[in-house]
Amino acid sequence: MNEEITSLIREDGLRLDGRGLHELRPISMQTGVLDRADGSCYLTWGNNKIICAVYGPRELHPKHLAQPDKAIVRVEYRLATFSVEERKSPAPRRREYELSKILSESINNVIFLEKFPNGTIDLFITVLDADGGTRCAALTAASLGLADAGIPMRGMITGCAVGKVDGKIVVDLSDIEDKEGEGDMPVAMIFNTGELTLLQCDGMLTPEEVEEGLKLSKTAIGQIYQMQRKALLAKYSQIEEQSDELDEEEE
Amino acid sequence: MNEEITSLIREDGLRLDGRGLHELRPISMQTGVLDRADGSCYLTWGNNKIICAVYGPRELHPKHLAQPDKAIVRVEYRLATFSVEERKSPAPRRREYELSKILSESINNVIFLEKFPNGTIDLFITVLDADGGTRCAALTAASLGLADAGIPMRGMITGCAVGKVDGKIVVDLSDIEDKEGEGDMPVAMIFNTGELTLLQCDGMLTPEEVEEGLKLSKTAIGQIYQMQRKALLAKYSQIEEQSDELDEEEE
Amino acid sequence: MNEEITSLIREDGLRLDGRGLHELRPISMQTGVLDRADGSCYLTWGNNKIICAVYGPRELHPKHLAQPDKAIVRVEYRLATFSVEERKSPAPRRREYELSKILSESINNVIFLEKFPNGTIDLFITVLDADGGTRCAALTAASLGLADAGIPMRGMITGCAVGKVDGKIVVDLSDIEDKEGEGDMPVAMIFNTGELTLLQCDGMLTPEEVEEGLKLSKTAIGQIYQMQRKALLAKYSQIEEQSDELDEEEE
Amino acid sequence: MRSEEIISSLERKYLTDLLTKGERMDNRDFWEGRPIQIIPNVIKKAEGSAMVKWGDTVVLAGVKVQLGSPFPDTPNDGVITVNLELSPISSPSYESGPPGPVAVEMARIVDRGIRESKIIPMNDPKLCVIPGKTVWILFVDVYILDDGGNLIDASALAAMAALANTRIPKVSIDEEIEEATLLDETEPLPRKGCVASLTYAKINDIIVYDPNLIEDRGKIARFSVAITDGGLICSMQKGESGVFLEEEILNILENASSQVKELIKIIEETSQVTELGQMFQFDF
Amino acid sequence: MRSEEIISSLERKYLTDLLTKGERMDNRDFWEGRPIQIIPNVIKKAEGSAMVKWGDTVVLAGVKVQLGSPFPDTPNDGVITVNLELSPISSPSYESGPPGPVAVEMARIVDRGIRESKIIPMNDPKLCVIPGKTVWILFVDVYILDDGGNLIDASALAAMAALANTRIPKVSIDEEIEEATLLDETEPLPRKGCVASLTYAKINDIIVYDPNLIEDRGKIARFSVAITDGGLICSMQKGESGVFLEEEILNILENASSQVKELIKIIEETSQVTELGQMFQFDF
Amino acid sequence: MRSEEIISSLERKYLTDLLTKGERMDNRDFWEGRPIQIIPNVIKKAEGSAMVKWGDTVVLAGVKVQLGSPFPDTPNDGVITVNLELSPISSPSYESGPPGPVAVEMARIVDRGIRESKIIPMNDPKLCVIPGKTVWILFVDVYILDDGGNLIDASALAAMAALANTRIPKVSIDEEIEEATLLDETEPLPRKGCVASLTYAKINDIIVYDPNLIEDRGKIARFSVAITDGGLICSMQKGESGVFLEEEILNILENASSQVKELIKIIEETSQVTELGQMFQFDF
Repeated sequence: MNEEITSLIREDGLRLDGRGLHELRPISMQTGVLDRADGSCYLTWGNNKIICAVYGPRELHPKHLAQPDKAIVRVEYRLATFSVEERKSPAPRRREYELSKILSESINNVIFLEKFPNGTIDLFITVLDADGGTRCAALTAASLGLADAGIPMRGMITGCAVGKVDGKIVVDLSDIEDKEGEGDMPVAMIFNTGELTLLQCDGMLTPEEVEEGLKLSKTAIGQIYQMQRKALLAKYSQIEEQSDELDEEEE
Repeated sequence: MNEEITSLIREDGLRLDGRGLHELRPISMQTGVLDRADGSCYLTWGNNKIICAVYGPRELHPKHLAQPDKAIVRVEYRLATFSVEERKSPAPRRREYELSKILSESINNVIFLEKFPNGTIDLFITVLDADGGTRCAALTAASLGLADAGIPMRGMITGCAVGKVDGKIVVDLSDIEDKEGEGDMPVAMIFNTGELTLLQCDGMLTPEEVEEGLKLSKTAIGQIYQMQRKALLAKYSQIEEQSDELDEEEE
Repeated sequence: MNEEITSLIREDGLRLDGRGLHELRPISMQTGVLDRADGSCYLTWGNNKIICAVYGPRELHPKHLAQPDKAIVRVEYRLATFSVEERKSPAPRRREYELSKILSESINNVIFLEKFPNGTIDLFITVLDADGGTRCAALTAASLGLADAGIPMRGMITGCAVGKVDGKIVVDLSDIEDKEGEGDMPVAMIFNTGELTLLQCDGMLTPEEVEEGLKLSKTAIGQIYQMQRKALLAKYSQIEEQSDELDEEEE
Repeated sequence: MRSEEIISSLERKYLTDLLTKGERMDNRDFWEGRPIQIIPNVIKKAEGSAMVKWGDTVVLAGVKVQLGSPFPDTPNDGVITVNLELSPISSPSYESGPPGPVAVEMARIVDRGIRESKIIPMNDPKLCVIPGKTVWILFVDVYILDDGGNLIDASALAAMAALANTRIPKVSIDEEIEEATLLDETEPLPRKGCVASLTYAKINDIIVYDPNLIEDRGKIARFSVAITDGGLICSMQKGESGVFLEEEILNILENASSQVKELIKIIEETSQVTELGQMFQFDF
Repeated sequence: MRSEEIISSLERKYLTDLLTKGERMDNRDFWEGRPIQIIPNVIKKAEGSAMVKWGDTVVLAGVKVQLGSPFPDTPNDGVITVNLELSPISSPSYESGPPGPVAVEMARIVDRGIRESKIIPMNDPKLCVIPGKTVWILFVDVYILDDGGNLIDASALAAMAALANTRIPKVSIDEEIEEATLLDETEPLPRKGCVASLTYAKINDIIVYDPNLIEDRGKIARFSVAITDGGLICSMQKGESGVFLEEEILNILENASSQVKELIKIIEETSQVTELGQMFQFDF
Repeated sequence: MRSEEIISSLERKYLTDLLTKGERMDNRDFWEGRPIQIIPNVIKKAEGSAMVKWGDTVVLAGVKVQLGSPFPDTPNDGVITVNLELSPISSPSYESGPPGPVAVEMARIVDRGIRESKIIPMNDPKLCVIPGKTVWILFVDVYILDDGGNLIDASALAAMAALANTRIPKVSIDEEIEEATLLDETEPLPRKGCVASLTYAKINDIIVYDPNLIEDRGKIARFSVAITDGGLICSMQKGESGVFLEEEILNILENASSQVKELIKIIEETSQVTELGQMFQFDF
């Protein structure tokens, strides 16, 4: 269980999982998966499995936290106990508190909060199976959940990590690349405007490598953004089909 | 301290403590034992020792929990740290939370709650010394505490566990029979109506054994119910005596 | 790290740190050290280092705790994690809860609380480096912090521990004397009136030794009280200087 | 279905009027359950897992195994512990935070069903790595993802199905220094048979099996029973403040003893499916 | 006596008027205590226990013993820890939950009385099972069951009386693998003498011993002192926001030094009673 | 400066009007930091410590070391853990209690800067006392004492400076029973180089280095970067709901890479000062 990793890039120049340096893992996105939530998204990304539920806009309790001019956004990012190598205790850990905070700040930026005075929009994101890059995947899922709930947004947030592995800047780090590589740099942006809503880094990168990473992440984010659009279109066409069916039934 | 139990029923057909299969342990009940509480009961049952205090009906804080049409009932079942073999931490454990909930639901059923809108009736039950069957003993004590506090009830709850020991269905399991036997089935009912207010089971019983257990528990509960009635009469006659004394003093 | 202590009083009759039996350790006091607090004091006493911040009188939240006829006083006494030999967990321990309570009761006594109905006065005292006698040092610092915040008081509280070491009653126990000696007796009073606002004892003292300790503590407290007065005068003269400077600037 | 947890009086009237006519809102018979789907092995990082869709209810259970110390009174037995979270994902009524009494009761009902049935033989030598010192600890964690009613049975089923595909690492022991090293190879968790939970709701004086969300809210009492593949009752739990008569309980037990067979069959069939790849993408 | 914790102004006036006339509500002298009953060995599952009725106050203390690790700086000493719970059973004013500052202060006063008096010699070889590794841990848990005033003295008495009848299991040691096995046989906990607490309340400028509930509520200051059977003061604690003058403290100490003898006598007499059976049924 | 955490609209207008004119409230250039003082070794009971005054901000960091178990996946490495407390001493806005999200984020930023830079080589043999069993645990605890803005950089500096003067006890090992005994002698904590954090605030569309309290309140976004003495970026963190453009980030990184040299110099100079006595009395 503790095998020695000698190299993360193979002799043929590809990564351990056979991907090219700038290649994404397979990603799937599905909205409206939950019955009770106002909006939801189930997203798989490599072996990551993430579920996001959106509740709201709804009344905020306790009321003294409410803001008279806008809604607040509350985000809870959690790891399921069995989503990681060593079982995690059910109580949230510091990492989960930190990520909840920065995901919340990121999401805050795109919602037209002033449309819902005194309200709250609550996002609950749980990583059911973790495989590196969960925070970027979480933001990507959250945007879809918000759209599914019909929350008006000025743009879509899309995330993708880049990082440094065996001296090379690569896109979309896997779990092992994240842990054994030289650096991890999660990025999220509104693709259409290029505005960075999340940017972190752990590791050891030169300023030039950071610059290269930012450029690569933008390209990757563009690809993922197209998948988000498709997932939403799929939903709307499904709704249309359903309403067609309803029409037929009514006839 | 870890002696091997070979058999829970002796060669003479009696149980390890000399009881017959359907025989109860000695039980004593005393109400009005606490000065500060509105009602109270101290009950011993075998080596079980249980104290129950009732406060209320009283105003409920915080007020937003209050119900405009009836009182709520809150029950806290606790084990004293020294009441069990291995010292229990003072913080309540999951077992105590579960039992508090099901005792509360059981008690809820018999109180005329609609007589006390916005109010609360609080029962605090602590097992001071545990010896098997504490939840049934707790409910039996709780009924007496409620009666002592003058809370109007549509009936008296009485409890008694039955179980399976060495292949036989027996009444009122002792600690060792509970732990080493094949099954434990706590039962509580309003004896006069036969309504089951509590019913649980752990172990391995056939449906027929459950049926036999239900019948045996009813008989046992009948006996215990008579003791509850006597304990209450004892209290009232004591009050009468006291008021007689007062009269004499006044003369 | 676990050296054997054979005697706490040297052959020349002085203590291990060279002090006479009734001699205080060096003490320094400085008020107004914090920018954000309404009043503050930094006090060193031997190797003790204590910081006290005073906030208030200010509005009390939640409001239902407020008292319509007077302010309440809240005191939080804490040990920094690194202030003691073995690292202390960041969560407060029972000792810290107890001392917060008795320091609060002591301080309560001298403030004209009725001047601030519905309000609160909050003292946060943290021991940054601990060396015996922290509670007396804390009270001494707290009085200065309150004065610095301009809170009206009917007197100044001053504290000093006495104790029994090698059979002798000594003043101002050091850490090692506290731990290895035969008794520790923290005392705090309003020097001018002789009213005891704090008095505790651990150890083994005869009633006569307690009496002797009380007398010695009063003398020591008198000396410390003079230092408190000087520290306050220093502050006021500094303020005067500053306002002189301001006058000059304005000219 | 998005509404408050407390049933409205209109909803209640509709519910009970129908029941009085012998009908249920979703057209089931009183003793009829909803459709069930199980996707086993859904979590790669878990040693065992199962996603269960039971009517509108979605529950995910995962099993993690870990070496640890045995309890002092059973020094050679493995340890199992069940946790359950009413995730705020699953309903507008649930909040984050440590499990409250409702979640604790559910976790303990699921736990008792597994424990008392002895379907995982905790004294199996495979679960005892170094006698008296190191045993396998099994953590069964259940997350409610969508609350469509009857969470107890769905949770028990998910936990059971997750255990049925759990694999534990093989271990090599250095006898001298009493240290265990995990190997890459795994083997199935020892298991003897199967157990399932069946829950009945009492609404006014009518009893139905497998309450949906509205029935769950409208019920006055609940009765759950866990039954093994051998037909033995290993756990019962009456809940809520309503009461049952002895006769009602006996009827329930009779019905449950017959219905349990279908549930056991579903679990055992699922436990044959071990490939993760085939259900990588699934539909809720 | 069922009323709120805050004394009403009428009650206070009545209380202080009486005291000014030299009288107490329950007709005691200022320095006079209330009647005390101790029932030792009341809890079968505990290794030591005592129920104390002190005036209207009822307190139960139990001692559990457990093998555990010593503190690093006293590797051959046993460990003692005192907890105290202001059970919601005992008063309408107390709530469930972890001990607040009032309960913590009381627990620590009781703890210090026992610890500083050294009546349980923690360095006794009987408390050290395997030097540096395994010692006896003594848990003294005090439950307040009925709050009739002066909880500190009643709690200290209950804790002391429980320790006086505590028995610890004999142990057999396997020297080679450094493991201890508990035997069925027990022996008394080592003990050297006795300690008792005496609490005085200051109401306006009058000081009384052993405050009852109303006096407890009406007091402006409290002073507790723990004294050993040898007459040594091993703990003092001033409480509440009122003040004492030096002279008042000296008077209290003089009185306490004489009154403590009676308390010590009660404890020592009780510690002779070891049969559980005889007080199986008791009257509060 | 005593006011609420939320900036008033008047304050904000003043702040932004000035910035639009190219000026800051305290007359600094946009890329200019405030004066910094470090008092090392200020806590006698700690193995390392530093008080930092950074503008009006005061932060105290202390390091305690303790023998403990390594993590299973790094059995020969020491362990470091950073905690940070927004003490209620430092601001009317902070309350007592366990760290909230703001303090947790700060602690983790400081932690990552130290950890990722590898300036404390956790795999140094000096930190591994008994391989696989006993290693040094380093607790770095940071207390904010006065909040004058830019707490992240001040905290990172205090933590770094405290580690730079930390000494660990020498240890003698009894190989046979695998037990470590601490000696009185100490040696410096192994350290390779230095790291510092630089934080930038974005107010409207203007970016300034080292925000003071008012700028901290008025900012829409924050960007912190930790850089080693070798010029490598080891940690970045964007905070708050405002956004940055790629170009802005690149400008910040260029500026930070040049400014960090000054900070590194201050730390390394301070780490030469080891005498406690000389700064016994200090001025905040």
